[in-house]
Amino acid sequence: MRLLYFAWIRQRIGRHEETVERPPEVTDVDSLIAWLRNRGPGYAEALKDASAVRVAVNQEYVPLKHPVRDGDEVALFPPVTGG
Amino acid sequence: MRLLYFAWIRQRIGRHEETVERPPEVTDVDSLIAWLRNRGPGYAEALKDASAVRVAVNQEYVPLKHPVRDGDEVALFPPVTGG
Amino acid sequence: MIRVQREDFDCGREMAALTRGNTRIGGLATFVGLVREVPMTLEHYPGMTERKLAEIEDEARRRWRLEASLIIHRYGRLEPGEQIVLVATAAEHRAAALESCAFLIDWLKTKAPFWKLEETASGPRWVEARASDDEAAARW
Amino acid sequence: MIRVQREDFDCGREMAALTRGNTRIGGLATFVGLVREVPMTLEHYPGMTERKLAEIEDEARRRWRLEASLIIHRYGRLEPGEQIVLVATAAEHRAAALESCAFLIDWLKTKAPFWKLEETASGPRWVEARASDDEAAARW
Repeated sequence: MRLLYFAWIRQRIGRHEETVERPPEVTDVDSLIAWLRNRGPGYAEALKDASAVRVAVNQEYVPLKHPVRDGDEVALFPPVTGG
Repeated sequence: MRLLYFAWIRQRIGRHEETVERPPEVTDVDSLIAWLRNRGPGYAEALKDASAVRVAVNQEYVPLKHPVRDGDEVALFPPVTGG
Repeated sequence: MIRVQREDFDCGREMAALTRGNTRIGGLATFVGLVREVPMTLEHYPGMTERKLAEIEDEARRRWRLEASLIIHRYGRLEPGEQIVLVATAAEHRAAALESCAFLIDWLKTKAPFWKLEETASGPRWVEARASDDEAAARW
Repeated sequence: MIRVQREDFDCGREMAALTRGNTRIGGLATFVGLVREVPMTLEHYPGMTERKLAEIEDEARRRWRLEASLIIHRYGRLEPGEQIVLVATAAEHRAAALESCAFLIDWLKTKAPFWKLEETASGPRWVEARASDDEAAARW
């Protein structure tokens, strides 16, 4: 899976993107976020409040229950503020 | 009184403006229109349907019952279509 | 600011001039009316036109907190594709700019003394006022 | 048409290009978003941004009969007074142009993946999403 982070989630995690092997327990966005929180204090801080996190899988907004699969591009970011 | 005509009212009357002595029976817009209708066939044709005529006295829209006085600038025209 | 003129105008330049140096402005809304299909001549009532446009602009500035506003309306003969009118409003946030811009063009349509004579294929024809314009103006 | 770019844009030129040669167009509505007060950096999600803007534009063209439309959104560091975004819609009559322009900027605000980092006096601060933007997007 290719993971992308934006805005303060990127800053707290300390990187913009990474490619990870999907562990078997990661089957949806929810379990991905839970798994990421254990990767280090930056991740834990960035993702502590899942309600503040928006998620896109393959560049489409998805809810927390959306499945994630090998090869997916999963992006985590705060609510958008463009325009 | 200074009388101004615009658009098809101007065309039918055949002039853009004229200055007239206010006859005593002309006291409001209504009686002005009635008096003008008798000034010739162009006037009669232009003003036959008072509901199609809009009136401004001294550059303010007014209803047919609005008084007219010596020295007023009275404009007669169809509904506006700018923009 | 209002202007009634025969000459064309440059939207980009007008918009830049309207916002320049005012960093309280977060949103600029504009509307440009263009001549469709056939040439036309715009007649107006000099003096009353300026007065009515200024009144309409004042009304917008009473209803919305605007940082800047501009109405330019042309008169005379115009070819298809030519610009007729520019309405521009600038405000801190977009809602005030967008709403006041729509308000200005709606009110202008029914209150500013302009008349359009179109050169149709079957001869000159005075454009008739539309009930939908009255409705648009009345909703504000 | 959509464009995502670092460079500034010329509103007048974009508006002229959008309407040129199409005499079915009677109204052109535009909205320009500008940087207020403090410098900011706009981060975005390349790929998804273009995709979302194109979807939003498609949705506008499904809802209104438009003759032309354009969204330009910048990213990178911008100074106060600089242009961030241009939305432009052209239609036969003004209502479709004005409504679709407001729709596009309302939807873009809540759906296009951009994030603003402001350089405030007390340090950099990520702009927070506003409930009023969700409400504005939801009314369409």
